[in-house]
Amino acid sequence: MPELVQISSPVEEGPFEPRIVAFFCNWCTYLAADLAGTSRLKYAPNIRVIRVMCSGRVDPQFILDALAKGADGVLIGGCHPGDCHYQEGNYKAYRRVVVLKRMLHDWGIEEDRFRLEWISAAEGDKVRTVVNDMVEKVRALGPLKLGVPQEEFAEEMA
Amino acid sequence: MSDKPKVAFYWCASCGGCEEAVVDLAEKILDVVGLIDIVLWPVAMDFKRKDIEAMADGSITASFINGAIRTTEQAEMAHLLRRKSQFVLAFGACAQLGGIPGLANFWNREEIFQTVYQETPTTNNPANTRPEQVSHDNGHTLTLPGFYNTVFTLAEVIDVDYYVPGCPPTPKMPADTVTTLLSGKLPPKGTVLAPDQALCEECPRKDSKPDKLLLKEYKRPHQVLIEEDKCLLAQGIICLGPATRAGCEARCIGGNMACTGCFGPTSRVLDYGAKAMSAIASIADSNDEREIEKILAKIPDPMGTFYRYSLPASLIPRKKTEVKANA
Amino acid sequence: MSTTKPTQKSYLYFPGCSLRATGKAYEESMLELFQRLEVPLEELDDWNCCGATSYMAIDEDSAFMLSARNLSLAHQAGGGRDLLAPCAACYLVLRKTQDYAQKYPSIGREVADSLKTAHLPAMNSVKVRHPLEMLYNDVGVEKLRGKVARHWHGGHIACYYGCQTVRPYSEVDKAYNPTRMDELLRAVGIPTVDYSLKTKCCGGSLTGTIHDVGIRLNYVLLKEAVRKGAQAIVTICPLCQFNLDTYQSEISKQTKEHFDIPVFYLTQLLGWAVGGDVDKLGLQRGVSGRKAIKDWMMSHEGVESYV
Amino acid sequence: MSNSNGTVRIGVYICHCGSNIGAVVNCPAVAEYAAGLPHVAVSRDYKYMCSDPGQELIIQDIREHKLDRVVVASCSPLLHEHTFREALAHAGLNSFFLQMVNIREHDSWVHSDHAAATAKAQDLVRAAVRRVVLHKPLERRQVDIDASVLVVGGGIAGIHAALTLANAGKKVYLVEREPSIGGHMAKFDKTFPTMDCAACILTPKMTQVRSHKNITLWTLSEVSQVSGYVGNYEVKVKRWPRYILEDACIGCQECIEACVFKQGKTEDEFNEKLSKRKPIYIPFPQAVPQMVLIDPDNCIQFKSGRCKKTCVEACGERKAIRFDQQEAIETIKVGAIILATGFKTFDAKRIPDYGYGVYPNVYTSLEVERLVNASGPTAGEIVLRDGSTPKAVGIIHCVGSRDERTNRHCSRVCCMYSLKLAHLIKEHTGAEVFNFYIDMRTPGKGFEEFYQQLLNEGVHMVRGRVAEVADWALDPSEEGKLVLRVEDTLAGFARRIPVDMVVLSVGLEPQEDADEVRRLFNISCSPGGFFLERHPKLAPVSTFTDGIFLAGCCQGPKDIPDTVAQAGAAAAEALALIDAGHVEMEPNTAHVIEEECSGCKTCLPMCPYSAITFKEEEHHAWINEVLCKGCGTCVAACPSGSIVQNLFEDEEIYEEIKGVLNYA
Repeated sequence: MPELVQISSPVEEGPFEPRIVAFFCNWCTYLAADLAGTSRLKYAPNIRVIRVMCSGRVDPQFILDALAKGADGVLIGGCHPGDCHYQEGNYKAYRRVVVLKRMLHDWGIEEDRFRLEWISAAEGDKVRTVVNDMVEKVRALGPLKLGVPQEEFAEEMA
Repeated sequence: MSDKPKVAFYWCASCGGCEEAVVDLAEKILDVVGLIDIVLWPVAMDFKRKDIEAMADGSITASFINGAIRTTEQAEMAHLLRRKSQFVLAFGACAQLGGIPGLANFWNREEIFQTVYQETPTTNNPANTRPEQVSHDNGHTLTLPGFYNTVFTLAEVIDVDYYVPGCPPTPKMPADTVTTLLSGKLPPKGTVLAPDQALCEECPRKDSKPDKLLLKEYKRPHQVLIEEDKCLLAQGIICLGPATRAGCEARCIGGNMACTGCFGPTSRVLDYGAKAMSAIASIADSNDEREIEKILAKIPDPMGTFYRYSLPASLIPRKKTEVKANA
Repeated sequence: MSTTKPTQKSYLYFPGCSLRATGKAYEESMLELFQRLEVPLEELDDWNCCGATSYMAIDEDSAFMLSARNLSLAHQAGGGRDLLAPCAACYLVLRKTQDYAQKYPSIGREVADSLKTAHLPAMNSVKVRHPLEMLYNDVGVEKLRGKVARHWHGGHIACYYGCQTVRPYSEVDKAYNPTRMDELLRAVGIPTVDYSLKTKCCGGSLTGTIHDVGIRLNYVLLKEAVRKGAQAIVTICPLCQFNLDTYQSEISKQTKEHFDIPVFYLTQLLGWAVGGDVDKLGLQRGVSGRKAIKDWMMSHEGVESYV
Repeated sequence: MSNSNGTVRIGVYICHCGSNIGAVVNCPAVAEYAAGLPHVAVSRDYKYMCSDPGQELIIQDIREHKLDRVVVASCSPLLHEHTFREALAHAGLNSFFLQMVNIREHDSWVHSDHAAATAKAQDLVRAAVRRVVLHKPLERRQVDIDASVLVVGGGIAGIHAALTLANAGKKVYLVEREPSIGGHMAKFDKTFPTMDCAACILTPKMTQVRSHKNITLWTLSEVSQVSGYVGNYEVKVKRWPRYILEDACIGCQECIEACVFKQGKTEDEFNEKLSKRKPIYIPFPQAVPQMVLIDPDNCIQFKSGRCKKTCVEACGERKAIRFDQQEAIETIKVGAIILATGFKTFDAKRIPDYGYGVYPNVYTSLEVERLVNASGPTAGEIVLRDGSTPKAVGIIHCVGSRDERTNRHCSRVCCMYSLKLAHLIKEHTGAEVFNFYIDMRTPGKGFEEFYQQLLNEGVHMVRGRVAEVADWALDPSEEGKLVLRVEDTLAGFARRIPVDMVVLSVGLEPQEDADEVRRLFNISCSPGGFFLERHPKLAPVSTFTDGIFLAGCCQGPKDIPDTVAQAGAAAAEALALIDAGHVEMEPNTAHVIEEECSGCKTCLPMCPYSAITFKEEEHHAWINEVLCKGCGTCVAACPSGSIVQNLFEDEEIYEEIKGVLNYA
C-alpha cells in the first residue's frame, strides 16, 4: 500500500508555504543559482534544489514522485537551447516536458505548478525572478494535496 | 473432500477475460483439476461466500483474484480470501495495476453516477433514482455494495503475495503459476511471475529496429498499412514494448498490433506511464522547440496511451479533486 | 510600392483634441493632402480623449483605460485598418498603452478587464500609425515626387521632429537622427537644412508652467534653425508647432534678436506641393512669418506656377 | 563496504563558513537535528569545514567512529567537493561516499528569514543523509593526455601564453584570424603609465613566436570544430588563403610597389580606416609573419581576371603569389586549450548623443592611438580630417562603460589610456585638453602618480558625464566648434565647452562572435558576455570545461600587465595539466545492466557522443565509459530502467526527493 504523505517541516507551520522541488542542471542553472548567491540576491526560501548533471537526466517519474510526495510545484532548470553542456540534453528534457504537461492537465494539476525554465550560468537574477514568481503563483493555488486516494481509502475501508 | 491443495478463483472489477484465460486451459484444465481442488469459481462453479467463510483460516492454498477494487463487496471478498488463503495472487492487469476499470479514476463517484444514471442519451430517470447501499420497500430491506470514489489495485486493499500480469494473462500462465506454487520453489514475495525484461527481448521483430530510431511523426494504426515483420515503432506506431514486461510471447505483435502495455513495468520502474512516455517522447526527431511541440501533438490522449492499464498503480492514482483555475 | 496596389489602403483617423483646436491647421492640411493623394480616411467613431501627457502624469491607470477604449473602438471599426494619430502626444499614448499592456501583465489585465466590463473587444490587434511614417512607408517618396504640382520658391526649412514621435518607440523614424521629413520635403522640391536640434525639447507644456524655461528652450531651437540658414521650421506635433510659432515675438523682445519665421506642419508643405487648395491648408492660421507664408505660398506666382 | 543494509554510519558536518552561513542559518540546530536522523553516527557544526582542522575533524571521526558515509553542508559543491573527497580518501574511505549540501549560495546568501533558511538547511541535509546511504564506492578513470596545447588568439595574451609553453618544451599551435599577430597592442603608440613604446616591447615577442621551433603559427585561421575531452581534444582549424606561398615570400614588399593600383583605394583596417591600402598589402610594418597578403574583394585579378599582374612580375623567380590558393582545414590533437580571443572596442555610434559618424572631428580613442603612432596614417601628427591642428580637445571617458544603456561594467583601462592620450595630445599639439570623467580610477602601480603628473601638465579635468556633443552655437565663440554640454558636478553647474576635436574613450566589449566561440568550446559567459572563469578568485583562468583556460580580455577588461600575468597563469595551469601525463575523469558515467536490458535501442539516439552501441550478438546496448560524459539523458529515457548513472542513480534521487519533502 502506498505510503501516506506526512508533513512536519518547520516551513509548514503557520500559513500555507508552497514547497517547490527543483531539478537544476549542473552547468547552467545550478551555476546561476550559485551566482544568485554570490550576488546576494534574495528570493523565496520555498525551493529545494536537487542537482543533476543535465536537465536531460530528469526522469518524468521524478516529477510525479515529487508531486505525489507532497511538493506543491516542480521546477526544472536547464541550459538555453543551443547551450547545453551535453549538446542536446535540454532538448530531450523539453520533449518529455511537452507531453508531461498535457498529462498533468488531465490529472487536474494546474499548469503553474510545473515549470521548465532555461537559465544560463549568467542569469542569477532570472533564478530569483523565476523562483519568486513560481512561489507566488503556487501560493495563490494553495496546497496540491495529492494524498487524496490514500486518505479516502483509509476512511472508506474503515 | 480430498486433501488436494485447495484453490479459489474470484473476480472483482474486471471484464471476465481473466476467467477466459483459465478456461482457455481447455483440456489442460483436467490435469490442473487433477492436482487441485477448486473451492471457489463464481464464473463456473456454484460455491457461495458462506462456503468460504465456513473454511478454516489459511486452509486455501492459493486464491487467484482478478479485477480491480471498485466496490465494498469486492473489498470484503478480498479480505475474506486473504484470511482463508496461504497465498493470494493478483491475477491479471486489473488486480495488479487497476487495469481498464482504473481509467475511471479520471472521474469521481458523483460524476460517474451523473453520467450513468442521468446523462446518457438512453437514460430515462426523471425521479433521479440512484443506487443506495440500503433501501426499504414495504417492509423489505435491500442492500447493495458501496461504490468507492476511487478504483484501487488489489495490493492497496490487501496484502498480495504474487502478481500474474496481463490483460488477460496467457493461458499457460495460470497453469505455470499453480505448478510453481506446488513445486515449493517459491520466488520472493511480491514477485511478478513474468520475466523482468522488456517485451523487445522476445519480440520477433526486434532485429528490424534501426539502431538510432527518431520519429518525425507519430502515426495511429489506421493511418498506415502496417508491415508484417517490421518493428512497429520504426513504422511510426506507438508500441510500448520497450517499456512493458515480457512474458506474453508478443502475441499482439504477432497479430500485427502494437503493444499497449498490459504486462506493466519491469521491477526497476516506479511509474509505468511516466517511463513509457519518457521513452516514446524522447525519440521525437527535432531540436526546435516549436517543431518538437508539433511532432508530439500527434500523440493522442497521452494518459489513455501510457496509463491504459496502470493509472491506479501510478504515483498519482487519480485525478486531483477540485481544480483551481490558474492564477 | 503602394502605387502598384490596385486599391489604396484606407485608414482610421484619430483627431484627438489638438487637431480640433490649436492644431486645426494640421487637420485641415492633412485632409487636403490625403485627398490629393487619394488616401481614404475615416474618422474613428465616438473617439475620446487619448489620455495624453498631463493625464498620464497624474493618473496613469485611467490614462491607459482611455487610450485602450480608443484602440478597442478602432478594432471594432473593423477592416483590420490601421489607426492614424497625427498628434504626437496621441500617437505616443496609444502606442504606449499597447506596449505596456503587453510588457506588464498587471496593466494588461486591468486594461482587459475594464474593456470587458465596457463590453468592448480586445485592442492589441490594431496598429497605431503616425502620418510621417505612413506617408514615408505606405505612400512613399516616389509617389509624392510624382504628384508634385507646384514649384517651391520659398526658403530653406529646418525639420523639427520633437521627442514623442521618435522616442522611446522609433517606428516613426530614427530615435536620434530622424531624416524622413527631410527626405519627403526634398522629394517635393523643398530644400531642408541640417538641423542638429531636430529632436531636442520644445519645452512642451513648460511654456505654460515654468514660462522662462519654456521660452529659453524655444529660443535655442529658433536661433539654431536660423543659424543653419533655415527660413522656416516644419513640425509634426501640434504642441511643438504652437510653442515655436506663438512665442517668437516674445522671444524677440527678450533677446533683442528678431525672430519672425513660419512654423509649418509637414502636411501643409506637402499639401501645397501636390497642388492642394491654399485656402484648405490652414496657412492663414500661422502666427509668425506671415509675410513669408504669403510670398512663398499664397502669392499669385507661387500658387499658379505649375510644373 | 557496508551498503543500505542498516549498518551504515554517517558523519554530518555543518559549516558556519565564518558568519557567511552561521549568521543566517542556525548551524548548531541543524547539526543537532541531523544527529537524530537514521544512520547518523556523528553530527557536528564547525566554523570552517574547508580549513585543515575542519578536514582533520572529518578524518579523525572516520577513523574513531568508523564512519563509512560523510555529509558536508557548506558552500557549493562546485567549490569544495574536491577538497572533502580528498579528505575522505586520506582517511582511507572511498571519496564518493561523500554528499555535499549547498547551504551558502543556495541558502544563507539568498534568504534573510533565519527560521526559513534553517528549515531549508535541515531539509537539504536530511535529503543528503538519505541519499548518501545508497552511495557506492567508485574509482576515477585515468586517461592519457596529449602533451600539446592550442592557443586561440595572437594578441599579447596569446603570444605570451604560447611563448611560455613553448619555452617549457611543449608543442604549441597558435591560431590567429587576422593576417598578423599582435592584436590591439600592436596598434598602440605608447603604453601607460610608463610611456614606453608598445612596438618596442611587443615586436621582439612577435618575432620570437615566428622563430620558435615549438610553435606552429597559423594566421588568417579560425577554429571551426572542437571535439573530445580534457587531455584529448581534436580540433579542426580553417585556414583562409593568403594567396601567398608562405615559404616563398621573403617580405620584400616589391609586389606592393608594383601593384597596378598606384595608391591604395581600400580603407586600411589596421589604421582604423584613417588611411588607404592596396589590394596586395602588409597589415603594418612590424607584422608577423612578415609577409604580404591579397584581399580578393579589391584585387582586379580576382574581380575581372584581367589584371596585368605586375605584382607577379615583381615577385619574379620566387613565384610566391598564388591566385589559386584554396581554403584548407587542418586537424590537430591537443591536451589543453587556452582562449585568448581578446575584445572589441565599443561602437561609439551606439550613443548618438556624441555624434560619432555625424561630426567628422569626433574620433574614437583607438583612432587617436593610430594618429599619434609614428607608423600611423599621419606619421604621428595629430591633425583633424581637414589637416588642421586642434587647439582644444575634449576626451570623454566611459563611452560604452558604466552605462545602463550600453554596458554596466567598468572597462578598467579607459581612465588611464585617456590620461595617456591627453598627455600625448598636449605633447604633440600643445592644445588645451579637457578630460570628462565620472570617477577617476587609477588603481595600478604608478597610475595615481601618472594622474598627478597630468594635473601638473595642466590638463583640465571636468567631473561629469557629457550630455551631448553638438555643432549648435549660442554665441560667436562656439561658431564652427564642437560643443560639449556637460554638468560639471564639482563646480555644480551646466557647462558648454567648445572644442575642435572630441575623443571618445570607448570601452571594452566581448568579441562580436564571443557567443559562437563560447559554444564552440563549450564554456559559459558571465553577465555582459565575457567568458566565465571557473571561480573569480580561486580559479580565475580555468573554465567549467576541464582543459580549457582563459587569458586576457576575453575573460574581462584588463590592462597589458594584468593580461600578461594572466596569460602566464593560464600557461602554467595548462602545463600543470599536461605534465601530469594523465587526467582523472569523474566516474559519474552511465552503464547498462546487461541482463536487464531488452535491447529496445531507445537509448542509442539519446547519446550525442555515440557512446552507446548495440551489441548484436548479446542483443543489448553497451556504453563506452571513455566516451560517456555523464549527462544521464539515456538513463531518463531507458523504458525498462536498465541503465544506471553513477552518483545519480534513480534510487539516490528518489531518496533526495523524499528527503527535501520531509517524507517520513
